[in-house]
Amino acid sequence: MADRIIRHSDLMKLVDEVARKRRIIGPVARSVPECEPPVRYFYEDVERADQLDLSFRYCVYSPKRFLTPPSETLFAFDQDDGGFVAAPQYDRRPTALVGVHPCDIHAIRLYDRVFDLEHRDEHYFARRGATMIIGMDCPGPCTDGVFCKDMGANVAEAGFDAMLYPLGTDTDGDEMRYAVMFGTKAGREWLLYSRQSAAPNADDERAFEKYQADKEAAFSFALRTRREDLAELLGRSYDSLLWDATARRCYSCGSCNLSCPTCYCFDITDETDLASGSGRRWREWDGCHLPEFALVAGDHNFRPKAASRLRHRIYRKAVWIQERSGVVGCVGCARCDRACTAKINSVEIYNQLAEEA
Amino acid sequence: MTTVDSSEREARADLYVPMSAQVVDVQQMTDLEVLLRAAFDGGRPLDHCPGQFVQVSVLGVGECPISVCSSPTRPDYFELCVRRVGEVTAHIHRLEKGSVIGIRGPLGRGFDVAELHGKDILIVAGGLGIAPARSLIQYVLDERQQFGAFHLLYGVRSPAELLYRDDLTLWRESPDVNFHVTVDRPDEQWRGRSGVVTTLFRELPQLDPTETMVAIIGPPLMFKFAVLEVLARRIPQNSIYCSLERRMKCGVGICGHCQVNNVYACLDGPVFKYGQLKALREALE
Amino acid sequence: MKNVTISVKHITRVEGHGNISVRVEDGEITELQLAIVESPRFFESFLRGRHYSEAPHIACRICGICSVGHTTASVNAMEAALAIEPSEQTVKLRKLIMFGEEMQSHVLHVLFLAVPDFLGVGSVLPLARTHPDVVKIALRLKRLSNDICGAVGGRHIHPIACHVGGLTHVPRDEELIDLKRRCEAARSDIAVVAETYAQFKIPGLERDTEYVCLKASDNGEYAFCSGDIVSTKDPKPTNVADYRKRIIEEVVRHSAAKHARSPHSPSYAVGALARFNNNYDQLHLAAKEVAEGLGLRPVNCNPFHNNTAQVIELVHCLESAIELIDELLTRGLAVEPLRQPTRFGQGAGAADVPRGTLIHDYSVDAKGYISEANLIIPTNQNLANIEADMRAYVPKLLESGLSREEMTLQLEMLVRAYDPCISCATHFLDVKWE
Amino acid sequence: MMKPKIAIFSLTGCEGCSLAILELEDQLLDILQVVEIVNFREGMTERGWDIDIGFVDGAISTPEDKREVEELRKHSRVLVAIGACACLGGINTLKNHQPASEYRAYVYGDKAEWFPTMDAQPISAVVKVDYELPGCPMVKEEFLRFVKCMLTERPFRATANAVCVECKKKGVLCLYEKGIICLGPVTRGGCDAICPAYGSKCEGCRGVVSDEALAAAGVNLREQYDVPLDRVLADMRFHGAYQEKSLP
Ligand SMILES: Cc1cc2nc3c(=O)[nH]c(=O)nc-3n(C[C@H](O)[C@H](O)[C@H](O)COP(=O)(O)OP(=O)(O)OC[C@H]3O[C@@H](n4cnc5c(N)ncnc54)[C@H](O)[C@@H]3O)c2cc1C
Ligand code: SF4
Ligand code: SF4
Ligand code: SF4
Repeated sequence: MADRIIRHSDLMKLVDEVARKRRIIGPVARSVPECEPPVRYFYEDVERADQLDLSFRYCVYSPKRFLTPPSETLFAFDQDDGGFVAAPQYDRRPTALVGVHPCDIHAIRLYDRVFDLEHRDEHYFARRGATMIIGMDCPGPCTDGVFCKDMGANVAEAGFDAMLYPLGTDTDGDEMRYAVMFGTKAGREWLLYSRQSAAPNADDERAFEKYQADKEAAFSFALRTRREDLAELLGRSYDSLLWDATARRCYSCGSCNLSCPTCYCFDITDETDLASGSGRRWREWDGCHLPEFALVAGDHNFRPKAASRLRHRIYRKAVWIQERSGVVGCVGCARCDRACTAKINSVEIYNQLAEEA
Repeated sequence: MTTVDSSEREARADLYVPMSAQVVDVQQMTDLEVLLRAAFDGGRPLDHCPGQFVQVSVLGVGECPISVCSSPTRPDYFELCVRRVGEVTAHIHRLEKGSVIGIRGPLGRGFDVAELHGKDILIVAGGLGIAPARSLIQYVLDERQQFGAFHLLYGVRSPAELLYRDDLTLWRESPDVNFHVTVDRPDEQWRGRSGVVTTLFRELPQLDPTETMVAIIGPPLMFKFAVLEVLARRIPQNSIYCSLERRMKCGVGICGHCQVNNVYACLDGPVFKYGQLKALREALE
Repeated sequence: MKNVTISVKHITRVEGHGNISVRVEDGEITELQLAIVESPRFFESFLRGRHYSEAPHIACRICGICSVGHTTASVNAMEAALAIEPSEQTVKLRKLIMFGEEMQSHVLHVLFLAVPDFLGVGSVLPLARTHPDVVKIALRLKRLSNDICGAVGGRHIHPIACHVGGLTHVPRDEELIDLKRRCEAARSDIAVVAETYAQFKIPGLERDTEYVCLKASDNGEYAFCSGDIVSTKDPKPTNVADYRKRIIEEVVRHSAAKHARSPHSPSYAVGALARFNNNYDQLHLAAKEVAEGLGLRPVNCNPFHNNTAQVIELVHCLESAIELIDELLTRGLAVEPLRQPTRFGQGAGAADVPRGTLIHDYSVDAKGYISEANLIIPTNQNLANIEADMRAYVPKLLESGLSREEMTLQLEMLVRAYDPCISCATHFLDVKWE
Repeated sequence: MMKPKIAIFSLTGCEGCSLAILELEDQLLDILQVVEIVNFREGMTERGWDIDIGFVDGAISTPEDKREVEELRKHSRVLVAIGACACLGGINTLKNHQPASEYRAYVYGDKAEWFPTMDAQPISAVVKVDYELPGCPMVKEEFLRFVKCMLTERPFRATANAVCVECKKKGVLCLYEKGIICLGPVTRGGCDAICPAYGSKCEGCRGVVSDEALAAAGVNLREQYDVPLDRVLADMRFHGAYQEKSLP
């Protein structure tokens, strides 16, 4: 059962309303004449709803940079001979992420867990707490190569404030209508009392049911192994020759890590001003595929070879993160696969391992 | 009562902001190792467990994980033994009495002292491994009546690398510990034993496999050989402790650097049981 | 003074390595040279065999200071060779980046390299203490002009987005709005520069000189990005394709850079003063006002006034940039695909870069690889003229009874006034360690 | 602390790297507070020879360059190569792939003998270099970071990561998606991926990131892409990053 029904133009009005209080981040079309189709979508800051393009299929990168940015100051410090003062820095700008697909919502749910597993990372939660998430469901696979259904991430039941389901265009016009589900009180308050949205009638309910059924049919499995069996599969594959065979192509460029919505490893660095003793400590995205990720003083590298790093990433995504956090560690968005200029493909890896086994 | 303004409160609550501590004593132990004694302002104890570590900050340079090498039974201060190997450790070596450092922690999982109570204890330390071992050694000695027999084996490559020389004299003379030390490559002055640390196992009496707990702390190769000696004496895998070093940044199980297969050295360790490590293919490679 | 020898190894505050040597015996100049001692760089040679698309990115590496200028001349030439008609948006953005280029180069030259002479110090560094406001203005103006280049090309030194056939990037509206605001704010900075400059005593040296530059045929703009070759001695425009009719290059022994002459004069000058002298009518009104204030009128034949012309062009570029940004904001920008060659052949193209008319000439083979390249560099074109000026100046200096040091400084200033870019002119090194 | 004495020199190159220092407009005055510039021909008349840190841009391409850099080494406690030319030989090395007689005659005709030249080389081929700040031009932010490290007596480390890392951090659309063979995966980062960010492929101006990456490129370009290897090889030679005749 849908909670509300809303038309596109009304949704845009409501987003503009939100924009008065929050920064809006959502899919923006960028023209790329060399590509087919000649457009790619990116999550970007916008000022008005009409800058968004909610008809987007997928965004090249996930919205993770708005929750844990590529680089962020942890704290600023001042020091003199007598000691130091450190002031942690938090970004609490009210924000709304609009148009987040189920896979990325799952990834954010993972972050919500891992940044608060044994220790709570206030820098993440400062942003997260100030962020409203308006999801956008996918009626079908957004692009080739995704395996979100395998990872159970093509549907999101929670992790959003409100979720939009594009039911299709009106019978009388050409305007998109969305069914809406509330995920939180904030989402409910945003929509419920606005005159722009309506309670669903019987037709709407039927349309929503049909939407769900069509969606179910539109997604297929890409892996030969069920997600539940990946742990077992990988358990048997630690010594497979596939790691070396595949990794001879690996540049160790880290594109897979950095474009992955569930990767959250980081490095920490200090920086001081030229003249004074003040400065800052900041963190930035890191990745387990990068050559020096496990390097320590004395030049010992605990994962010196691309093959060991590739294996580590795959195990982490498929098994280890979930073991620890209880939330699936890969959402099947295939961004890693698309980002890899060596065309190393995780679906292929899983399937080849399954074949070997 | 002092009032704490909001930014200070935030700083205290923040995972990444170090607390300031004062260096109250500095002792250059060898060319490479310095022993710092530090204390928090107002005498607050570190409240650690033997085997735990802290993240030491030199602001503007960086942070690095260092084991606490003194025992929590001596709560007025805590000690750090730091080998100069790189950027942060080089700056730690420049600290003087009165310098202020940043401390986060205690972090990680140390030795389960409750489990050790009432048991015979064997500690095998190689090289810099004596640093984390020392907090346990001191603990056992300070709480001597809680433990059964106490054996301590320590090996280094050359006499010049011996750490805690004052302690060594103390331990050698103490009736509380059966202490043996060896060097791989003796020099002219060296009067003690020579050979790798595993040769010291000959000095041990028969160990009771059900009543003995073992801690082996040192470089991976030494660990491998020592563990064989211990297993040969039928000590169960879960009675053997060791400590892992990995690259660490956050120290609290988020940044990913110290992961060893599916465990985090900073959170699930650095002290592990051998039984647990055995399953970790990356741990002993 | 009857016998004087002046030898300056590595003239400072010019781009690249150049030496001056003058010998006067019995009041007669027996030797006078501006030797260009940079390493020869062979760009023309190694452009051959490279893909046509690389030409601007290779050519810009001739010189860090005028890399935008080389890029522009290079794309012009290559598009002529490949019969590519750039889009209107491309043309406008290229104009904008060239305004940035002219401004940054002139700021650098007038305020960092030349002004210390007028204030009697060795570099801009001591000025940071004595004239901090001037230095701050200089830095601000330089930053602004670099940022104009950056917004279009990605960076000022070796711009990235400028390619044969168009640009791979367009500035965002917010960037343009911000630049415009800063340009407007810079008006007062430039006014200070002009006022400061007005106080300097410009040495007097008038010598009948031919001034060569581009002149826009089409829309009558003050020419930087395109145009025909004209001169004060021969105002009839010559198409750039026929540049060899107007510019005759030859190799001389004391210079890794070639020298040039025209059909009308054994030497000629290019650069800001040349453009001022030929294109005065097209100057922005605001720039004309400043010219009046500084007392400069075409045709002026004092080479030291090249600096004055640069100050005037600074105003012109700033005002024109503001107008152009408005235009761009109104029409809106979007990334366009690079336009593709419609043939492979030979073509020449030019730009009037800060130091003068720069011509690139390429031939491209049927597979798209460069088979011939010829580059005519402004500094090369000026070298013979600088020597001629020195020849005229030395007797005057001797008459005025200056010390050897003062005479040396005057000659260095003369060379610097041309703002020679010796890297561009090509190289060969002569190092003596005193 | 004493102000370190800094000198900036140019050999065969475009002097863009020296200029890049002047383009640190916002920090220039601060830098001048903490260092003393004793020799910088492009910007000043004074010349001093007691040098703590000597920066050199440009490649070695004449016997004179070689002599000069040897002198510089003697006078500088720390010698730093700045820019692709000094670190890799740079664009100048393009001529190395042609016979000398040919490239000389093409520019100077029968007068070629007047102008001595030799194959272009990075300065590390002639003298010991303490640090390298590659790039065409040098990345001025990296220069600033380097100066800070020197002032605070910290070792300077260049990133071991490929350009792709910074490209992804910036959220740039990978050029491979446009069918362009970008050199990012084999090139040392530190440039903030400025070329991909402005829509152009990485030209490799910071040098090859590692032998492993290079080996992977060899495999991928042969097995995964349908591209003429000569073209890629030519690209990799653009800044002298890779001089071999074929890919590994
Ligand atoms: C749990 C634990 C306890 C340790 N206890 C001690 C001790 O008691 N005494 C001692 O001298 N050393 C100890 N080490 C090792 C010590 O942390 C490293 O020698 C130190 O981090 C090197 O830092 P650096 O900046 O001097 O070296 P650099 O090579 O300059 O390293 C730069 C950064 O890399 C990381 N790094 C490099 N090596 C290591 C490493 N081995 N472990 C973790 N991170 C590393 C750090 O983040 C460091 O800041 C311990 C390490 C761990 C993990
Ligand atoms: S993106 Fe591909 S080439 Fe790059 S590190 Fe990941 S697996 Fe390796
Ligand atoms: S591992 Fe790959 S498919 Fe899985 S979430 Fe990350 S980018 Fe997406
Ligand atoms: S554009 Fe180039 S640098 Fe950026 S990710 Fe792609 S290959 Fe790497």
